Amino acid sequence: MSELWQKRLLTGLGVAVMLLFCLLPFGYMVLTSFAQQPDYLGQASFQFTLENYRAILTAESLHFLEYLRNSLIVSGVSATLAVLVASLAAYAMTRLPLPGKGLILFGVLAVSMFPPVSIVSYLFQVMNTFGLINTWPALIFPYIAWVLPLSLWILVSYFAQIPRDLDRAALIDGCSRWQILTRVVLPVAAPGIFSTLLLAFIFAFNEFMFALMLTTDYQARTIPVGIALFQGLHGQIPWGRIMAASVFTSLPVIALTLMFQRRIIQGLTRGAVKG
Amino acid sequence: MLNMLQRFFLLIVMVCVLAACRRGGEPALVLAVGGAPSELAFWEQVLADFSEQAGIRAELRRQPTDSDQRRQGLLIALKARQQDPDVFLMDVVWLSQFAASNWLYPLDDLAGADFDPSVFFTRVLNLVDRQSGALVALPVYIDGGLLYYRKDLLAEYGFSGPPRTWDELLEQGAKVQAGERSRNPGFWGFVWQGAQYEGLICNFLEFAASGGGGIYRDGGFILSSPANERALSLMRSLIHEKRISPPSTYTQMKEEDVRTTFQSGNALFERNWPYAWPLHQQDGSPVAGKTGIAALPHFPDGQPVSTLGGWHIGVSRYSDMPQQAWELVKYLTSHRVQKRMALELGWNPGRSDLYRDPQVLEEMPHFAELRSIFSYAEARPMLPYYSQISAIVQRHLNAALATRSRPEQALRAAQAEIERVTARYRIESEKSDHEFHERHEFFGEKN
Amino acid sequence: MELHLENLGKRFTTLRGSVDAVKDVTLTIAEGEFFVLLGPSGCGKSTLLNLLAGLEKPTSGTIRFGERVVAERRTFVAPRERDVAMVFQSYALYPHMSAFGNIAFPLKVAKEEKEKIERSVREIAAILKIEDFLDARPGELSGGQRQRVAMARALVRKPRLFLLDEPLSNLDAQLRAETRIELKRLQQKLGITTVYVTHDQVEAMTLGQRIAVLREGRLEQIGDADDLYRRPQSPFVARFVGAPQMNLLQVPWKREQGTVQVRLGERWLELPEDKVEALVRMEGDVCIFGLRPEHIEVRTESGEHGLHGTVEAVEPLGREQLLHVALKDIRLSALTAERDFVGGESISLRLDLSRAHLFPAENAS
Amino acid sequence: MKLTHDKRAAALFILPLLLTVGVFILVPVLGTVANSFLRDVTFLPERYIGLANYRALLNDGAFWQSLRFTCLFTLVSVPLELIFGMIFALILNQALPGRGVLRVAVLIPWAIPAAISGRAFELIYNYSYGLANYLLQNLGLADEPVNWLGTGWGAFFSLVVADGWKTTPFIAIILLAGLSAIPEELHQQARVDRAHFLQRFWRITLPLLKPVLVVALLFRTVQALRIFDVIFVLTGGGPGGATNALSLYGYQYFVSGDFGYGSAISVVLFALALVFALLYVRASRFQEEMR
Repeated sequence: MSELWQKRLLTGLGVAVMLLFCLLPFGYMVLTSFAQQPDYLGQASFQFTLENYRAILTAESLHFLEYLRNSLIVSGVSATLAVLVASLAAYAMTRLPLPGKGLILFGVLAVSMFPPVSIVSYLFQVMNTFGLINTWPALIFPYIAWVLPLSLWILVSYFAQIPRDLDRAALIDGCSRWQILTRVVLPVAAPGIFSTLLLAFIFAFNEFMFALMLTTDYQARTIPVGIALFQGLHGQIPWGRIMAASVFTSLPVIALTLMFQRRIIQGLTRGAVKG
Repeated sequence: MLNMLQRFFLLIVMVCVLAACRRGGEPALVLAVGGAPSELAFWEQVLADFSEQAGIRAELRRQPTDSDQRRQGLLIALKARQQDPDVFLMDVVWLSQFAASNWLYPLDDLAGADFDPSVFFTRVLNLVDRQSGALVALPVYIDGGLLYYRKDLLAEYGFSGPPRTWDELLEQGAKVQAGERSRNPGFWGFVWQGAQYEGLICNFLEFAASGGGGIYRDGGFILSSPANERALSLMRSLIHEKRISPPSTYTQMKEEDVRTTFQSGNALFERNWPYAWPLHQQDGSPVAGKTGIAALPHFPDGQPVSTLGGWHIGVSRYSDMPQQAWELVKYLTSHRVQKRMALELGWNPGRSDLYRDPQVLEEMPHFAELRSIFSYAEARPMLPYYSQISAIVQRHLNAALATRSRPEQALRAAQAEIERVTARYRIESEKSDHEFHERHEFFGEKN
Repeated sequence: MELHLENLGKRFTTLRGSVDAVKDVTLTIAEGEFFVLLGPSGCGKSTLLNLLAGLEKPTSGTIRFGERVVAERRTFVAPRERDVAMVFQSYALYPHMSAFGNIAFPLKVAKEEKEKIERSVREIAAILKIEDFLDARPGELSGGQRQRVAMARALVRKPRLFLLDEPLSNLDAQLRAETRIELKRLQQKLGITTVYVTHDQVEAMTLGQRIAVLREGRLEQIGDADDLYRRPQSPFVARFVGAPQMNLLQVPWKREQGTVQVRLGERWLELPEDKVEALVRMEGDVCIFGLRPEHIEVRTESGEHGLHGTVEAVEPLGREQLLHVALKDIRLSALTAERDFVGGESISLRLDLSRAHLFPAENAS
Repeated sequence: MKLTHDKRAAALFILPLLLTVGVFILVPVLGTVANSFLRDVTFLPERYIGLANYRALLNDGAFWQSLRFTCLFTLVSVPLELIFGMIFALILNQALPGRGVLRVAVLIPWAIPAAISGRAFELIYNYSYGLANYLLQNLGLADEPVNWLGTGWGAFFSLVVADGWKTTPFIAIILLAGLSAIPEELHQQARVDRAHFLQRFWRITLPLLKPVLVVALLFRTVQALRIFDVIFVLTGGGPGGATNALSLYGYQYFVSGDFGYGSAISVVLFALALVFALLYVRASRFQEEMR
């Protein structure tokens, strides 16, 4: 068998496994979101309904759209700021005279290994002191710190790959360090920056413990906690609504992926880091 | 680019400042409650009515449903000596800890002469709401374990009524299950809560105490006892030998799994809390009109037992407006609001007088039976470190149900682990334990 | 603008210890001069260039641009305030910008007006003949084109000082030769003071008005091409400049009857009088004797003055041949166009001793 | 922002990082470490007790069980995720038709918050009407429904799958970004050299991907050690404590008001993660590559 065919076969197999693995549970979630009862795979039969979507989009008591708004704002702002802060730091670590770079890099990673549950009560007190409980900043600041280590590590490994001569050229061309970062390094590292941004966004988007403790209602609460609130006192789980909410929630992320995708293909990589 | 980023930073700072400003304003009472949106909507309405009537601004702090998460939210605020929340609902098993931590305002200090505690279930009040002699909470909503059964099926297979003993339950369950399986391969004789969570303790306590067993008595743990061993062996054989309870009992069976199994017509008996009743009876339910409730079965030498559950209301020690908070507590435990809660949410009020209210009985006929069942209520150990004990017992009981260990082995191990783990807490809490027992016996007898 | 470097030093400190990349360099570069820094890799020439550019800060000494001190102990002027331009060996083009964007970048950073930028870029592009691919990204350009874009980016601002760090080393031989000529013409036309770093002595000789040879961070010699070729002041320069390499041998010498003689092989050769002075100042009885291969005549038959040897290897260089000849215990290379020799042949050599260079033995510098 | 000296620039550039991480993570972490030396229980007077919490941990069978589970889970799930993540990334990096759709498909699982995907898997593993048993029975692989979470190993692998569903895409996208930075010329060169594509993968792709791979490995390990949401929802630590991860064990103490003991568990978890991280960093010599 020729190599081409081996490769095609492997790829085809891989695509099939990948799609099955990723989409089967999601497809099940979509199906459940349209079902009246979640037990349609048992003896009951599947009954189609749009009621779940209607409920999450219109029922005021669910506050779904508010949770979604909070999540998008909080995650978006914290991911952007985190990537910015991480870019600055990664630049300093790869280019500037900085004592103890490795120590900082590792230290930042190390402190972030702590289980969130053990630091949430401290954060509560800090946020309360500043009167920030149940506001977006109460989540934005911890989230920045929360996604920073990941962003930093990824960006350091990207920035290290960018030739140092580019910086020197930019310095000679009259740039300040800040300009080098914003006008040369960040654009050159764009594919890396975008995936970092996306990862940071989703990281923040998924966070549960801080959101649970630092917000008290729909004015600032995010989707994961919001959806957890769908549950009734005795654990009644409205499966249809939860699944409808999750499916709906994944839309912005799908949109983001598509955007990010276009940017990558746009050919930033074409000549990158070769010249 | 630079300008854009600078503006962005500025925006963030402004948002923070604005957010901080928004916090200001006149102080308001804060009530912390968790639950589903419909439940929270109920509380919101009640609070609005209260604000209007009493002229005190009151806000709702929405907590999730998960009881661990609710407790953590309160713990953090109370440990930080927050003024808010002023009033909160507590699961019955937290009461000792909250009281021992000195977080609860003694209600006797706030109550005027017009307050009459006798309208509440006295047994409940004495078992849990009085801590070290002081009234620290009031029952808003009480729960107890019940046996739900299919009237139609029992009649069809020639049984005159629900089982009184576990043996009867085994017999009826096995016979009906065997018969029903031909029509419905997913049919089970008895469904109950066996997953590794608090509900397992409640179920175990009912099995155990109905034959003289228990977890804690007279200042000591009595887990490793023949009565408990008999109870645990029974629970285990329901799944593995008699096979009238599904294998998923010890993995996923919590309240809702149990309820939906029964409600979709797939079980003869169900152990659950009263909340399931209105749901079983609602329109479109396959078991509507075919369901009965009874006290749980017992061993021949015992009594039916129902684990006491429910939520109690208290005032924070750190509240900046305790007198207003008391007004809210009074309002929420008033006849009117409790009646509304019973009718709108189907919850069982902490006031006993409502179980005789004609209007309530008309809508909720099962309340008549509940009243007697609550009088069998057995509390879980009222110790400040109960949750540590619970975690240990859950783990070992669940291991026994999963056949990862033998019942006597599991109970012995649990007992030993409890002794060791709780030694750290008991050193200084012995005194309060002692007081508690005196109290317990005193009020217990009085009841 | 004149460039003054006084006692310039740069020490890099790493975990493994410190290295002096540049040691005590003092020199002046004249306004409009094409100045070349020549040396093998690691000699500190690039560091010196970076010090001029402001990419590194000197550890000691002073750099002055005209009257203005740009680097001293307490003063340090950042690159962008020095008005210098630089072309890098890797070209360092910004991969995310078109050629036009690259060239326009320094002007944009300087916040020039849009029209002026456009005009300047077109102008310099015309000079460098790169108008046709201004829209292309660096990744789409050939090596030569990239090199031109890099030059254009450096020159578009009309800097006061133009620095080039081995800008031709990534080009193939032919292109390199062409670009060399072009570069020289361009520099003469624009008249910008230029410092050029290379390890290629041919480049240095053809381009530089003056050349500084660096060795281990120290200035070995400064002079024009002729100086370096004819009057190398150290064996290092002698070896480094000129191709093929000069023969350098450590030999005994003696004074006898008013003449000075050195021993090559078994023969004592008498040196012309003008070399005597150089030797008189040396201590010991051994010196380094240098003679370029082109100053050795190769003969087939043995003459009286000739040194006899055997051809060990032959390197054909086109018009000429380079012979590696073994004479008893020494080896010499000689350039000849006389006829084709083959390995193993016995020959005799005639040395033009008037072209000999003599250096003290175990030269410290 | 006028930066004349690089040292000042370095300080300014690193400052926001140190500030955010310092205030929002480092300080609370130090507080937790300090707390682990206290008897910090809500209903008892606070008191310094030295290493007593740690000594109690040594004798705590449940603690050892959760430590064992946590390590085992990490050692099994992370390599599996890494292999599949690598396969996904390699597929996604190819010029296939509809690769945009493929990328979205891979990212969807990750986009769904763990608190929710845990719920979805709860439904999937449902004994009587879950997808897993439905497929198993309808594909004729089993007659009886399987109680997925019923045995220690069943629960273990069910968790590995549920967790892997969410985290494999994370690895895939990090590796994908790394792959897109490998110059195509290298592959062409190797093709000219007649290297088989598997050889090309081993000889070229993998070594060049190493720095990114280390990042992915490092972060997944730390996350896996800290696993919480999925277990909290799916098994609650059962059956019989078989899947009681360290973080869940610590959480139980935090919610029950024993902050000192909970802190000690957190510190142990932290130390464990630190050991893993140090091993990776040492193995990869990441710092050297950074110069």
